[in-house]
Amino acid sequence: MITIKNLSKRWKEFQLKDISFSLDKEYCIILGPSGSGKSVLLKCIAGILKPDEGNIFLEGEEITNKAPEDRNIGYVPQNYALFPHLNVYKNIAYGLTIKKVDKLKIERKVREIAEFLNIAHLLDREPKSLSGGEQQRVALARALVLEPKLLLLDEPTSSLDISIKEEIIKELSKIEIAVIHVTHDLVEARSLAEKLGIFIDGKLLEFGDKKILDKPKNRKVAKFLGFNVIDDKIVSPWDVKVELGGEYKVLNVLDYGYYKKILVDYNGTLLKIFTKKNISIGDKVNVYIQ
Amino acid sequence: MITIKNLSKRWKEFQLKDISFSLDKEYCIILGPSGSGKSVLLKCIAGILKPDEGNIFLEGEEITNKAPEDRNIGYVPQNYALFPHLNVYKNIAYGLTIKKVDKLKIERKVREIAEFLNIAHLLDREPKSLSGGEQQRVALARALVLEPKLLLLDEPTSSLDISIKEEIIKELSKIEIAVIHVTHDLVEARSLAEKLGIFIDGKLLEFGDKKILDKPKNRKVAKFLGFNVIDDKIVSPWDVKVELGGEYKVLNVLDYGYYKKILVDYNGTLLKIFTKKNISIGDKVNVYIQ
Amino acid sequence: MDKIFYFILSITFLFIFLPIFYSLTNPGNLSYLFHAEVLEAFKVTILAGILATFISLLLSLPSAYILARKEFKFKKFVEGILDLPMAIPHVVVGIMLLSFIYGIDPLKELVGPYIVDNFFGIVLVYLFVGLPFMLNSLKDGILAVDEELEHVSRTLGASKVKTFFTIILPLIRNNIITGSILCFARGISEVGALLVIAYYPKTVPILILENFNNFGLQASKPLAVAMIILSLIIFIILK
Amino acid sequence: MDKIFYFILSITFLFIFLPIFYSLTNPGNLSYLFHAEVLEAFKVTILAGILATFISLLLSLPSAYILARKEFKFKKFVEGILDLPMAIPHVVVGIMLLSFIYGIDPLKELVGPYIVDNFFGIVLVYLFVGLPFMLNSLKDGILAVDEELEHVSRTLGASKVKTFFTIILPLIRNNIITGSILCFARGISEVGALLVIAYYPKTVPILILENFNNFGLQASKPLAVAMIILSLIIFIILK
Repeated sequence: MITIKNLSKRWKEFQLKDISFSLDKEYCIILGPSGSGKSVLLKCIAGILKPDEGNIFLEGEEITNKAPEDRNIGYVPQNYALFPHLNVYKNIAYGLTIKKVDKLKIERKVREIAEFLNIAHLLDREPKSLSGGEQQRVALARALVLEPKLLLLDEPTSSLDISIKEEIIKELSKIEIAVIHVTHDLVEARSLAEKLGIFIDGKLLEFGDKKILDKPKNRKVAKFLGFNVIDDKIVSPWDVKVELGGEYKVLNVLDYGYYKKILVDYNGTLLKIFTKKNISIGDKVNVYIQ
Repeated sequence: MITIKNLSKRWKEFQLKDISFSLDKEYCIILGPSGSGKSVLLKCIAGILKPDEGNIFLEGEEITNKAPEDRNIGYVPQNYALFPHLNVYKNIAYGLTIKKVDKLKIERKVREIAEFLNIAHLLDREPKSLSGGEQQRVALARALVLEPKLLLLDEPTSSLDISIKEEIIKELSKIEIAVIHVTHDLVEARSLAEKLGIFIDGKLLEFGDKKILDKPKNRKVAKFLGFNVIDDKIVSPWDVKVELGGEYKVLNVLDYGYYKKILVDYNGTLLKIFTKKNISIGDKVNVYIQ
Repeated sequence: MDKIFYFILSITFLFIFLPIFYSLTNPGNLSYLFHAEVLEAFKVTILAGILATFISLLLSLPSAYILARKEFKFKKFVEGILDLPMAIPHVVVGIMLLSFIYGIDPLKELVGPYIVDNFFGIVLVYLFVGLPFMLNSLKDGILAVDEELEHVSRTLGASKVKTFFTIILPLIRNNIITGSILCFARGISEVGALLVIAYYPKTVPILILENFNNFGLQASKPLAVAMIILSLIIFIILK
Repeated sequence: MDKIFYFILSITFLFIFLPIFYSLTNPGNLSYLFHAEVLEAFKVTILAGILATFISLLLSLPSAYILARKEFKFKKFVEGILDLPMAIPHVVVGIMLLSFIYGIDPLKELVGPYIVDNFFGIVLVYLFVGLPFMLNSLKDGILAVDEELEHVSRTLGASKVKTFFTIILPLIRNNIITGSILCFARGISEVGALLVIAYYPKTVPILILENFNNFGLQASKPLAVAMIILSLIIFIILK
């Protein structure tokens, strides 16, 4: 179990403000806009940055000031950070070698984790010859082989193509230890979250289960999730009905194939509506907010 | 009107193979996977690269070997390429200044185009102080102010956040000259295309109106667009019905909020299905292909 | 670990800093700096430096553009040769230039009289040793200019030449300044090659050496301090 | 435009290439290279170069790590000072080091006897002028190593020291080689500072200068060519 208490940190242009939450052996997604400093949270938990204030407990023990090498927390940064001078096998074995584990045992464990993540065929390759998705799996394997108490993932799919991204999400869903995974990707959040936190401007505005995504209470969160905020009410774009003919002007239409996202000038506010109707830019429409 | 005839070009690791198409005053989207060399096509049309074979005609006149400065074709590269030593006004005015247009006329034209693209308030700013979306508008203005016969856009929204992307799509939909816009983004294609070409591995596999997106005939194109190809038939993921209980295993579930994308092991092929049902990884299902 | 590393950094720093600091605070008799021979040496050094830097700039601008933008056979070889003057020992540069000019008859008749113990000999040496610094600085600058800027400029109606002057030149302004300073500084500190080619007219480093040989350490100090200060000024501009 | 630019590049290339090429093809009497004094000069030059490079590496590894990874007050100033030896004229370096050592009494007694006309005086000069090249090369190397690699290594159980040796050192291997070569090459080409501090034991550039002064151009050619070839070898390894 990991518990974060009143964590604050300023680092470069980012900051964390009074973050508190607690987590069992769950898959926790921290969702927030890109560039909002979610990585700083992970770096504090990993021990790479020292918090300005607050405490971190791992399985009951305070680890706030422990060196990263004494925490047994897995960390996978956004760029994977594979060691370029070591092949895939040696990358995965790195932590075990440092711990002077017996060679045969290293070999067995590396093969096991490589098979679990479908990279057994890559063990002799150099990191730079791997695709983004393969690199991500190797970085995961390198962290998981040490059986960490907690795994930290920093935007693990942000630089991957959509189909590779889906495969990585599949691999991640197999992990059974506690995970904190920061991302700005809603699909990732919906697909993986057992616990979910929403992080905006350095604050953890909501924390709980993933229903938050469908029924946000906080207005900042609602806006970030793409909801309309009209007369202080939070309205999903699916809950606005639209009809051709009326007084409101359609400013923009994005065609997502199965449905369209239309943006309507509703008495000066921009109203987002999802619809399957055939509406074009410049049309006049009527809207019904439910 | 622009006509491309049997254009071929090898450049770096990319190549164009025998591309032919013709375009009126239309908005044409060339859609293809990222990194497939679509930019090479634009560079040939702009005159930056010389084709190995083939001809290019603009309004009846052959321009294949003309210098870029004599073509009057607007070009907006992927990174916008604003001149960093000139402010926004001077960036937009650059082409007119080169042509030694009268100062007052330059001033009038720059203000006109800046208002058209909602960047009139940015004219005194330096390019590096602008956001990505603002830079994109300035780059558009700089090209459009010369009233080119054709505008070339290279992945104009690929590095923008989703909401800025939607705004840029809105601006682009206002352009009324001939446009060739290359992208790998399906929403962009659906939202803007009057004509549409599909570009895979250096070849233009389909060219026509945007119905191609819903009814692809070529199997490579279908795969790129996310369709299933089963027993040589092209099937939309919406046209596969799924039910809990059955013999096929669910390998992955991506939760897009309004619907789920599920991947099913269907006799060894990976079947993509869109559904609103609540299905999880590992479930066994039955599928009905329509 | 950090403490030991900081300690070694301090030693390294003091090793460089203390001699410089000591020299600056013990400059000897500074009034010597106003002797006619000193002023003359400074004039020769600086004029030769400026002339060599100017020629170097004229040669390097087009050369750097080609090296940065074009591919051609043996490009690596050409770039290697152009870097060589940085690697050849200073005295050897002198011997090399001298034996080349005096070894080829038409060259000997044409430029020979203007080299040995001549102002233009100094310029020649400065140019030879300073050119790679200018060239590399400009090349780095042009490489850092996104080629798409040139492409866009062309599609906006500017010719190649126009694009070079309106886009490239303003964008590599800092590299031109850096390159000029490096080229100038490398030139005026040269002594080995000048001992071979042009002892006269005396440059400042030659005069320092002469004073040291004839009158000892104390006599050469004020000039050395003046040169350190000149280097410092150049250096501060550069940073 | 391209044609004119290519033409100027050719001139620039020939200006550097022809003297080098001419010297290499007209080396004079090469048997002189096997005289005892020549072999002795090469021995002194190379040994002093290796020793200075080695000390420079030991000082630079920790210093470069701190400069690349840590922020501290006056860091810019420290970096500026550490670059200075590249900007100070060669003769002035000699005057400066000499007046520093002889100006401070305990230093004079301690190291004074080992400096003037002494092998260790040569090493001192080589170290002073070569250090910035080593330091900058290593600093560039460490800066190019993504800091996240160190972070990950720590979370995988490696201490700071362990991470330095298992991640940083192997990744900057090429920079260590480049830095060593640059430092060595800068050292062995020095002549100005040696004329002040240590004329004896004679290094190769000093011997070339002596031969030129006593016996003229022809006598100094073979040694000059040998040094060019040595520089070329160093240079080719470097590329």
